[in-house]
Amino acid sequence: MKKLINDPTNVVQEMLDGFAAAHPQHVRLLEGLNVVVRKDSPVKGKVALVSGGGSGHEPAHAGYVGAGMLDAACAGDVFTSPNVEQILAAIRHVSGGAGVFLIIKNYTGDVLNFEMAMELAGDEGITVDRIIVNDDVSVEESARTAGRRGIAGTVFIHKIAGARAEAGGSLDEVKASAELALKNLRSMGMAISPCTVPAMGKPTFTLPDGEMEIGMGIHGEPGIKRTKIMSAGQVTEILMGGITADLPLRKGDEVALMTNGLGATPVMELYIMHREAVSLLQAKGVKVCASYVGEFMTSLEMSGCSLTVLRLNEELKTLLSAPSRTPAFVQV
Amino acid sequence: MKKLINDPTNVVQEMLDGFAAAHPQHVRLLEGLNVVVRKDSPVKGKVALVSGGGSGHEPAHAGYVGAGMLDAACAGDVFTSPNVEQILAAIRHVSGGAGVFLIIKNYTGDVLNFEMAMELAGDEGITVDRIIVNDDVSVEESARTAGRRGIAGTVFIHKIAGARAEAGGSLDEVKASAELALKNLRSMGMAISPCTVPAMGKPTFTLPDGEMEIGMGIHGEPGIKRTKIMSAGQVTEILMGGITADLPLRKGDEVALMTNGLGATPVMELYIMHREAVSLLQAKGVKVCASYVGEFMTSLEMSGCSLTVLRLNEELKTLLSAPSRTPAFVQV
Amino acid sequence: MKNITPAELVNLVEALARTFEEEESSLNELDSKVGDGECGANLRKAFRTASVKLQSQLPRDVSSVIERLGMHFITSAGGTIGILFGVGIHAAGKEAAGISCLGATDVVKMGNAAIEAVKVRGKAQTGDKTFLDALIPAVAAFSASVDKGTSIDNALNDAVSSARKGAEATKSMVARRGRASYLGGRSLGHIDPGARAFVLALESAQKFLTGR
Amino acid sequence: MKNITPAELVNLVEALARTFEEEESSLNELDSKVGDGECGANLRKAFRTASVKLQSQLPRDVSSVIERLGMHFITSAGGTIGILFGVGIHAAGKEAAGISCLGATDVVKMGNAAIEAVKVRGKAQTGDKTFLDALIPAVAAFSASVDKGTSIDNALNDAVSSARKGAEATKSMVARRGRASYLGGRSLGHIDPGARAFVLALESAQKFLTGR
Ligand SMILES: Nc1ncnc2c1ncn2[C@@H]1O[C@H](COP(=O)(O)OP(=O)(O)O)[C@@H](O)[C@H]1O
Ligand SMILES: Nc1ncnc2c1ncn2[C@@H]1O[C@H](COP(=O)(O)OP(=O)(O)O)[C@@H](O)[C@H]1O
Ligand SMILES: [Mg+2]
Ligand SMILES: [Mg+2]
Ligand SMILES: [Mg+2]
Ligand SMILES: [Mg+2]
Repeated sequence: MKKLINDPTNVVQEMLDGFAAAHPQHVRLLEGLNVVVRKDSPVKGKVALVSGGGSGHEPAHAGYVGAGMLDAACAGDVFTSPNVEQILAAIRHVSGGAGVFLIIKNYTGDVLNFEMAMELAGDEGITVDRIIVNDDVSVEESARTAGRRGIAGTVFIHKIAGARAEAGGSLDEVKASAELALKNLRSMGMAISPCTVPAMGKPTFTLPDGEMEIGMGIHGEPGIKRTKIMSAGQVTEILMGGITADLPLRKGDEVALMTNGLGATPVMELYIMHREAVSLLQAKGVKVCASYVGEFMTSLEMSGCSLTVLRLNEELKTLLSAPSRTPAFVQV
Repeated sequence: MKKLINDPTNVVQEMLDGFAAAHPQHVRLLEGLNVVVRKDSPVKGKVALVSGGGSGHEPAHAGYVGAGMLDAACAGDVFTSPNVEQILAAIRHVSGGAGVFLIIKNYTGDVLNFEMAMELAGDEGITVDRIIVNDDVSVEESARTAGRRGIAGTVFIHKIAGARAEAGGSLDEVKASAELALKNLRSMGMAISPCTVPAMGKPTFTLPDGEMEIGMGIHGEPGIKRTKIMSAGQVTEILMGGITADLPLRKGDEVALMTNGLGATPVMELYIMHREAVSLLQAKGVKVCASYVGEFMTSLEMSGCSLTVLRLNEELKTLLSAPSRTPAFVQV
Repeated sequence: MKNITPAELVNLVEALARTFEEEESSLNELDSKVGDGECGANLRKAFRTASVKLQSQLPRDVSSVIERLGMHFITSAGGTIGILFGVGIHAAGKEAAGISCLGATDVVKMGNAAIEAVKVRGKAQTGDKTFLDALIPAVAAFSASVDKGTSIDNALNDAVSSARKGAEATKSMVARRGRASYLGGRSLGHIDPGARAFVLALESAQKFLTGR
Repeated sequence: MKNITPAELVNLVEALARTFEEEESSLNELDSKVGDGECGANLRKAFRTASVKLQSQLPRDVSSVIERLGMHFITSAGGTIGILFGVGIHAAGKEAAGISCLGATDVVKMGNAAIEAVKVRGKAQTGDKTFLDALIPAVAAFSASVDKGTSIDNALNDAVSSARKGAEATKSMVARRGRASYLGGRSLGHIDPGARAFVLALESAQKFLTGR
């Protein structure tokens, strides 16, 4: 294992220390809890947004804490859901009296821990609601699985819900906007090389030269199938094919498009993928109104990328383009 | 070679297409030239800033084209300086009557091509001046080398010179601010894994398990020495040691600190490195006024990072914190 | 088998903590085949911190040791296996409330309470390739042994061997819950890490209890 | 050796373009040892585009073919080797201006003009481990042969073998210019890719010229 770290069991804490040291204008840490909160939290009268998940997805979620997006991000161990204590502490801390909204990626561990914290917070008299994000089309939607995963599209939920909350929306309104976005949100990813959980010390799987995985999650887990490596154009067709099979797009539709790197993919390649994705959409007569290219939701040093499409209406367009000032998402 | 690309000989063109498609609010392309210019260029009466270099360093330099930074970026082939035609076309296009300022990284090829274009533009009556950025302390400063390389610190020069130009500074003033910044700028990098030039198809060097290179450039070239892999803390000591040996910092000094990923380093590791760097500086009584953590000047999918220190005075602080709106550097 | 005291139970947790320290990487390895490679790390940390916490303040009775252990897992383990083990342990502890001397039938009740609680929270069933596929047969075997009137030692033996068989059987199951379910048919051929973890815990407990 | 026509010169450039297509990866490989692995790619592209450009509009005389070739390299090759080859070729072309039939002494003058121009632009000297270390001995050997009164074919032969020796000798040089200079002593033991490229160009030219 080759990593720029110190002690493998201490990576999350040290990363958050570095994060807090880098972005004091946006965030601070809740001591000893691996919870990052907005510097000016609690924001009185605003619905507070709490998200989080296992670590290893940086800049998610701490990078989205700040004005216009999240009020708190709970960082679990690498690929391990944060625990109930952390989430409950975050809820208590950021609650500004207008309710707390949880943005949960749909993984068993995250759902169990966040919902348990939600119940306990409710017992304490804090009004809490939540959305469970499941944008990954590569997983079959069926009773035979834990359901679709939440991946990079989650960042759009942070943005949309965050903008609505910042604009003074009520808890119900924030939830409604988040759900509207989720209904119009699809993602799919692939990888050409795996990642290594620091505590484990070796890759979760191996990919022979010349092969790639389609339908990867963001936890180093194997994908849904393995194929020969393909060109950027072919890969984009597969990912965009999966997305549009589930979210039929029509001529004249407007979308936001995110091309997300999983951690080790060069920026150059992300833009090449983005070019392919834009031209596929344009060929359908779909207008790409906003592009996001970069690392938004990673999987340690996995090499690969995901595409996310958010179909827009006027409400979503306004919320998406609203300003935000967070360490990893600055919009004017 | 595992890459998300189509034709290896076409990566730069396709990347720029994707880039232009993603950021129409900031930039456009000069047709057929692989030159990215500010959307509203030429900006009348403003000193125009032109930079560029070989491709493979994304988001450099196109990502810094926009309000408050560059007016144009010329993209050469991967790791190959842009040619004179491109640079001359960029100069002609962005020239707004107040002179053009070239920001050149100190590589033989870049210097030769940019200076040749500068001479030709001068012949055409355009006033052009330039700075040659050489922030990399890992290369010995001596007559026995081509001199120090320009690496990630170049982004600070874009920012400082860009802010001065945006504020209405004359060509001489822009140059003076850039030179002031350069005098206070030092960087040093290291790598734990190499990169592969697409046209070449295999890594420029190999690093056995458990070894790392110190004093890497950003072109996949070997570094100045190879050592056993070390902890983030030890690596930071080496890099920061090289920097401060050349730029002595005193108690009370204020600096900006950039922890730059070379392409495949997880965001998590960058923040761990950043934590180490901040605490080394704090231990010296140096105040870190501004932090930049992420990918600013990469080397394809090289894994590793560089640290850059910019010592600040009031002028540099003001210019660094001025707003900028470019695809890869948004500051409010 | 003699009755267990609260102090012994705390020592048992320490024994479990050691077991999961030794087995961390084998469980991570299993988890990497069908999941994300940190199931062992999760359990190691949860048992270690639990042991430290329990040792710092000894509860009065056995049921509150168990309840507190469960609560610790629920609130501070994070991940999936941590909170679900916690849910099960906590329910078992509640079932034991007020009983000063746990008998074999109490243990059966506790096991069934654990199963129920885990099913409610996690929505998994027998055959979904989770630790329930080791826990359910273990409790059933223990119960059947007790019904036949064998000693608690024998019943525990039966429970362990049924748990082992149950875990082994997850190899031929397609996962329907948790992260492994994303793999569909590709989850076949691998033992469920959670089921294996339950076996390890039970074996460790048996060794501790019979070795007293 | 018979006199060369503008059309033949254009064909020579096409021959060179093919040579660098064949040798691209060997040059990239050499460049990866001491540089950034794209010296071959740079030259392949520069010669290919030059050949296309020259074929599209045949200049009147030999010197303007050479000058235009140099200008093409200067303005459109990019990189280091491209522009510096261009500077040399362009200077050689200027030296040949007005001469309708190039003699051996003209070629010597052209070679020296190229050396001078490259030195001025690139600030490199003999022994700095650049293509000058193949170019300078080649011109010197050619010149010496011509002075001795041998045929142009023989002089060319001498030039090629001196260029080869010069390139080989770069192996034991520590680079002082260009990207390889960053390596310090680690540049030892590798042939300079630019020097090797010059040898390939010269060999290809010889083959073309004698094969007419
Ligand atoms: N819904 C569920 N009900 C019961 N057990 C489950 C469920 N989902 C997962 N598990 C168990 O959890 C184990 C994985 O634990 P862990 O590694 O913590 O999960 P993850 O990393 O996916 O969050 C599985 O091997 C399985 O035994
Ligand atoms: N200052 C110089 N003068 C003459 N030749 C040089 C100089 N610097 C580099 N070269 C030549 O250029 C070659 C490398 O060319 P190229 O790969 O294009 O350079 P880079 O990739 O470093 O820009 C070297 O092998 C050397 O022969
Ligand atoms: Mg996990
Ligand atoms: Mg180069
Ligand atoms: Mg797991
Ligand atoms: Mg080179």
